[in-house]
Amino acid sequence: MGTAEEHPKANSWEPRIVAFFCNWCTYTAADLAGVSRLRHAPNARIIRVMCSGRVDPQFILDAFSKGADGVLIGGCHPGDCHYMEGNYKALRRVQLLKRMLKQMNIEEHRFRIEWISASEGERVRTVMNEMTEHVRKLGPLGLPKKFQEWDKEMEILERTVNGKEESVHA
Amino acid sequence: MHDKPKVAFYWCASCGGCEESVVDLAENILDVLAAVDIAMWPVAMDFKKKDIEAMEHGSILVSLVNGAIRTSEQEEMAKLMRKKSKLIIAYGSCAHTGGIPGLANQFKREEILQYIFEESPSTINPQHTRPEVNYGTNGSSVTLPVFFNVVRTLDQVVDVDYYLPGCPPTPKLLKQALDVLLSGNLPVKGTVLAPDIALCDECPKKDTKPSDLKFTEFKRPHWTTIDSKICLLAQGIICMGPATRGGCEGVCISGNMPCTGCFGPTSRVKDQGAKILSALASQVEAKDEKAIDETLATIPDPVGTFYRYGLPSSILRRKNF
Amino acid sequence: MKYLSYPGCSLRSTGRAYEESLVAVFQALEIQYEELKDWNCCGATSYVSIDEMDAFALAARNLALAELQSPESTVKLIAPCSACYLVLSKTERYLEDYPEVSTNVNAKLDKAGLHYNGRVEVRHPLDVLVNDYGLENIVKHVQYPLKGLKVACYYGCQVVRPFAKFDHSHYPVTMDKLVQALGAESVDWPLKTRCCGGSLTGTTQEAGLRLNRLLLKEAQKRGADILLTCCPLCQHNLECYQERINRIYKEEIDLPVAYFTQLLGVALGLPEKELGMQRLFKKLSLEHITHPKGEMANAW
Amino acid sequence: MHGNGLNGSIRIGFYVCHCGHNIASIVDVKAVADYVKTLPGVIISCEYKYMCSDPGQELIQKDIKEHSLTRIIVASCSPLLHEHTFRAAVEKGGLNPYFFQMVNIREDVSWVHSDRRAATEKAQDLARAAVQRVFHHKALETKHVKIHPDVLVVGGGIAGIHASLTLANAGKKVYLVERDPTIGGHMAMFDKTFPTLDCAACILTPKMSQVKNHPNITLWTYSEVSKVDGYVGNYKIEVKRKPRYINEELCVGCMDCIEKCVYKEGKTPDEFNKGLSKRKPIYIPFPQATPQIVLIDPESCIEFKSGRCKKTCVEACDRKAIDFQQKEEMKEIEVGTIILATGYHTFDAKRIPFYGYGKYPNVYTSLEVERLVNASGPTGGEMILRDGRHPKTVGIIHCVGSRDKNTNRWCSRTCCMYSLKLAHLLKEHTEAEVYNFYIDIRAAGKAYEEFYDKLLDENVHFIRGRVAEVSDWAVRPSEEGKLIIRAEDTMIGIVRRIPVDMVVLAVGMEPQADSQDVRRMFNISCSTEGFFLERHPKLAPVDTFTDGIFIAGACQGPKDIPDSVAQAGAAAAQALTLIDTGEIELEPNTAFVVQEECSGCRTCLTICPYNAISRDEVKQKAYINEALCKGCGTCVAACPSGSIKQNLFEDEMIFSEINGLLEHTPAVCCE
Repeated sequence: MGTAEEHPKANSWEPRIVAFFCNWCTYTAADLAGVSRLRHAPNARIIRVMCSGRVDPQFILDAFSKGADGVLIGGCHPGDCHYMEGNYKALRRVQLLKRMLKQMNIEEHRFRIEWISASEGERVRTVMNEMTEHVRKLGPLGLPKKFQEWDKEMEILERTVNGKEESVHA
Repeated sequence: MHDKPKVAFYWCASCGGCEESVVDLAENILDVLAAVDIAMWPVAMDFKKKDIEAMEHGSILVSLVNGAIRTSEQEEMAKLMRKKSKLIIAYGSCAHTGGIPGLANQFKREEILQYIFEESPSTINPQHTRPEVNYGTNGSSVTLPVFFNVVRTLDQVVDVDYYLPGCPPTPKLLKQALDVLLSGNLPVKGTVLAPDIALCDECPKKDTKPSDLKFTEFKRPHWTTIDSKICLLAQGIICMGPATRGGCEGVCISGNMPCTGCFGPTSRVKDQGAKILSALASQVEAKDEKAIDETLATIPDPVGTFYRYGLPSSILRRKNF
Repeated sequence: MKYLSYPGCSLRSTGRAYEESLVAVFQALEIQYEELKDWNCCGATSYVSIDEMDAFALAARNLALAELQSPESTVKLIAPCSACYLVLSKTERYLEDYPEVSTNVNAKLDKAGLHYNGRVEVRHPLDVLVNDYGLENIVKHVQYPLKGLKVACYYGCQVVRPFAKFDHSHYPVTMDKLVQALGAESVDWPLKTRCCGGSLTGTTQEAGLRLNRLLLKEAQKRGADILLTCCPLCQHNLECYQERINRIYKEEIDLPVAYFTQLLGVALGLPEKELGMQRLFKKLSLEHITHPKGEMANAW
Repeated sequence: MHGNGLNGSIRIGFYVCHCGHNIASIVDVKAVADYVKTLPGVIISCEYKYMCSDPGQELIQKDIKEHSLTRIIVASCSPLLHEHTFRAAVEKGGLNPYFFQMVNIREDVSWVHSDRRAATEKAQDLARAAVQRVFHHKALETKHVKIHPDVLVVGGGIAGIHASLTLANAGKKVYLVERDPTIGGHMAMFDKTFPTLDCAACILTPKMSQVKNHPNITLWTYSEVSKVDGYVGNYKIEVKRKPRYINEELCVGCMDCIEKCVYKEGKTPDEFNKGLSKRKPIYIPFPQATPQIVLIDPESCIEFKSGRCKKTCVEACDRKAIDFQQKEEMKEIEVGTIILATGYHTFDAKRIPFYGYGKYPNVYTSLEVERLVNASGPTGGEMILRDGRHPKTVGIIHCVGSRDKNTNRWCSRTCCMYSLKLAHLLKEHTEAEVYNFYIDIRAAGKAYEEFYDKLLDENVHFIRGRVAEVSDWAVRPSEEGKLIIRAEDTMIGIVRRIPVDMVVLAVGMEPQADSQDVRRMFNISCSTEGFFLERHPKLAPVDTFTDGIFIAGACQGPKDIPDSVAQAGAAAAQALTLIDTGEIELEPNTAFVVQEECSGCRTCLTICPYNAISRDEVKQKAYINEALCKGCGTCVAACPSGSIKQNLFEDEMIFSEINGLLEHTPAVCCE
């Protein structure tokens, strides 16, 4: 159905997405997507947590820093949280984190929170596909590589010994 | 008579306050000086790089290096100190977590140079003169250090044994650290030489924090009349205390200003800013997106607020370009 | 709030009475509006089946112009003709729902230095009067309550289908509520959205008239004094072929057919000329419609 | 990298399951096993056809012993399905069950992807994450909670009645709470039941009185559950008992008061008869109502409206049961398990205006017709239409509010059969011509198809086509005064106009209007259309995602009486299983505060939804009450100094999962 189903191009860059799904709604919905054989983009890797409220903003930053190109949080709809209000806490953290990520120039579409109830298998597919496409359009975030470059600034400098400073920073 | 153990200080990207803080030891400094020989102390004594280079590897017992790493000279010196010292202590916030100079990681190198050398209100530079690494005239040449793209913490450049946090570290912590190091009873490598518990534990206003705090807005200290008896968070002022390692004994809070986080996170936390962000956001009262955003909009500069001393050591380290 | 209006070609030809009465009513009710400057054909009729993207672009030009002309965050564009209303609504919807349409159309608009940002909401005047202005406010302005008048409200096919933006797609009631508020009785009949014959009256007339006849006959049978429409083509079809239908089918149809804005104007006490009454072929006797003070209504 | 000082003792066994072809056809299981073998800490890595089978589980147990494994990972289906199975197997093998980790490569991989290379790569990433995660796993103790033996049943329709009786007969104490003044639900309104045509009342009323008289059942009608607290085994329930203005202990149901009411005739539409008759302000819903206790409707009672009634009812009551001062009463009970049997709502036919319900008097809903044909109904079983006529032709329109994307997409499952039944009854009562307009006849059920055959023999007409409109638009003299049904007869491909005297709308079944509020109160989920969501559509059809709460009857989805009864029995059996086991294992995923690390900042106190965190005022530290903690982990994420940990979901575990997922992209060795 969707155009974003599978992208089996060998050796080409593929978006890597880390998804934190709450046990009761979104993880169950992902299971339902499976049972219903709703094929979707294979780019996300799910980490199951009991509640979207368990998702520590550190996890999101850590995922980016380890090479994720996008991070997705899935929780129960507002008012439907299995733990009453965990999803509201997730929402508030996400909104503040989004402000911070904006300052840090990490594109908005790389980080998304979605409410997906246990019965919305179809929605899992849609969100996975959409997210993959959004991130694909943005291209790789590539933080690990950037960290390496920063740490090697001196080395590169030493290699270009004396006098060609501008080329280093070009 | 044995040689006294050698201690060195060095000064990278920092304000100089750390170096001066050594003097805050007051009369205790005499005990220290009696126990050690100073091998280097740029703010106070006239030693040169060549003096250090001449020393044998590992001949300095401990070097207290303050400041972040911003230039090639700082990296070179840090590496030199590392070679010559048995122990390296990252001294103060800048060396430990990046400090105030680390906030420059929100800008490109070119943006910074442009501002400093051309745009700042106090600059007149019609020729657009910029520092150059090599400058030769009349047969002689001058070399300036290279200004890096990124500000790094000391441990992102050289292996660090211990950390003394703070902007600057308090004399009490410095004294304790020196005593421990000189005693030879070394703690586990990588230890931050301050209590591993958040500041609230020793906060003088601890008892006035309510257990049902909900935020509807965040206030900025300079726009608010602060009640000196009550927890600052309870007054809607962002205090980093809950996410910041204790050990300073609440000096800012006693001065009626909120903690801004200079001691860095506890050992369990990877990213101090993310943690305080999580804690504060969790306690926002609003439930719908728009109302939440209205509350959060009262924090105009999240990075500057939550990562004031820790941007280079945070998970993201630097603004993404 | 200020509306923009998009008259379209019909209101400048066969449907002049519609525009005249609409303008008069809006003025009387002090509804602020201005005409969309430099508007062009909505692209109704057959354009869509020849080149869909060009057709969307043609319609979208009007939407883009509307955005330029109005500072409102949501630009409310009134399209009185049902065909214009449908085509513009459809364009608005497609541009919002299908990014590929929006990209394509904007590329075309770009050549004319235009861009559509999705700020326009296409509205039908019936919707604006009843739902924005409100029946309770209209009632305050009624001078001549239409007591004793039986009205068959006819919506036609396009205002509620396929986009039921302000009423039920099979059984709309907005116009009925309006005429009831004016004091008239609305005839309950199940043919409110049945085909009026559309353009068949001009092509395969026999088929067109057959459909046309069913509507007129049923409305008359149910005692309607007048049939009201909100579409220039419906009005034309239903009013102009009555003689021919009577001749061919041996019927005795004699039913005035007017725009809902005209009857509203009568109730508001507006002059006949301003409401374009002289343009109607079938006159309605309004002798019994009187002002509370006893004056007769001055229209018709 | 995995330096937690435990490296020496981490010996991982990794097992990847083929699940027949379910996984192996998309994921290169051998490549996964081979890859995992290269990871640090992994001692055994192998593939097997069905890991959940006995030999699969035994394989794990054998390897634990032979290779001194200390961590087990199985890559197979969803943990929601088999985590329990494998934890038990691991425990049987002599290892703490929480040293186990499951990797979902079926629901999350093979079933949702079709590219073998990408699927295999994803499975390897997920496996690597699990390998890194188990380094941080800790031995935990399973928590057990006692199950209170009493049961709450919500809803007194046939499903609630059957569940209550089953439990009560097994010796359990049951609280049955019903919102209406009587139990019986929709079934009590029906005339006959399909396909056997036995009288609904005859089979239902004996069960209703059994409920009333059962020593183990506390029946609270005209009552609603207002608050639910606690967790499996230990629910605290608050029930609101609305005032009937009658002392239930004293009323014997003689109904003298009703007769003596100052109203000689009823003035209020009778709810039970769907408004086809009128009742008085003091009334009983129907003669066999259970409990047999009258009630007063304050909306229509003169005494309540003006305070100036002669109160002839009070005079008439020998037992002085009438109490105008009665107030709402709150009851608090403790139960261990809950069965929700809150039933359904019929589709509001007015939502389809072109079928004319509410406009043409002779258009009826099926439920109204049930009352009309019923001997104790408003007309005594005589088919008299609203306009006084007897119908000579009747049209029954199927799928009103079902199988229609404009209203409800689902099939209501019962309408075909009850329409056939009504066709039979209408023919029997009136000898009218009966037309059924249907999309498909769905007669799946024991003796259902045979019943359809029988109707065909009874000369009932069947027209296959969805009705476009019901109107009074007569175009020929024979149609005058009739209702005209227009529909395409798809069998012959023409549009037909059929004039009838009476139209019956076979309205579909919908979730109760307040189903969302109810499920929030009980903390369960709804499927998209609003029916309560079962834990598994095949294997756990009466369980919910909340332990100890079961669902039965049409609140879970449209169903007929036999299915509702069967489900009610199943729900009762599930509750009994829990009660008789006496206790239930709980996930030990609770959070705890590391005391020496806590600064006492109180952040966690403000955000715990269960008030499980309190502050030790002496030590000035936070403390989590394990019994109250439900394990969401919100406080862990919020703790600004990282001093709260959640069992099974510690920060290190999740960080290592993130690291494992992203560490590197393995070289895929797909064929």
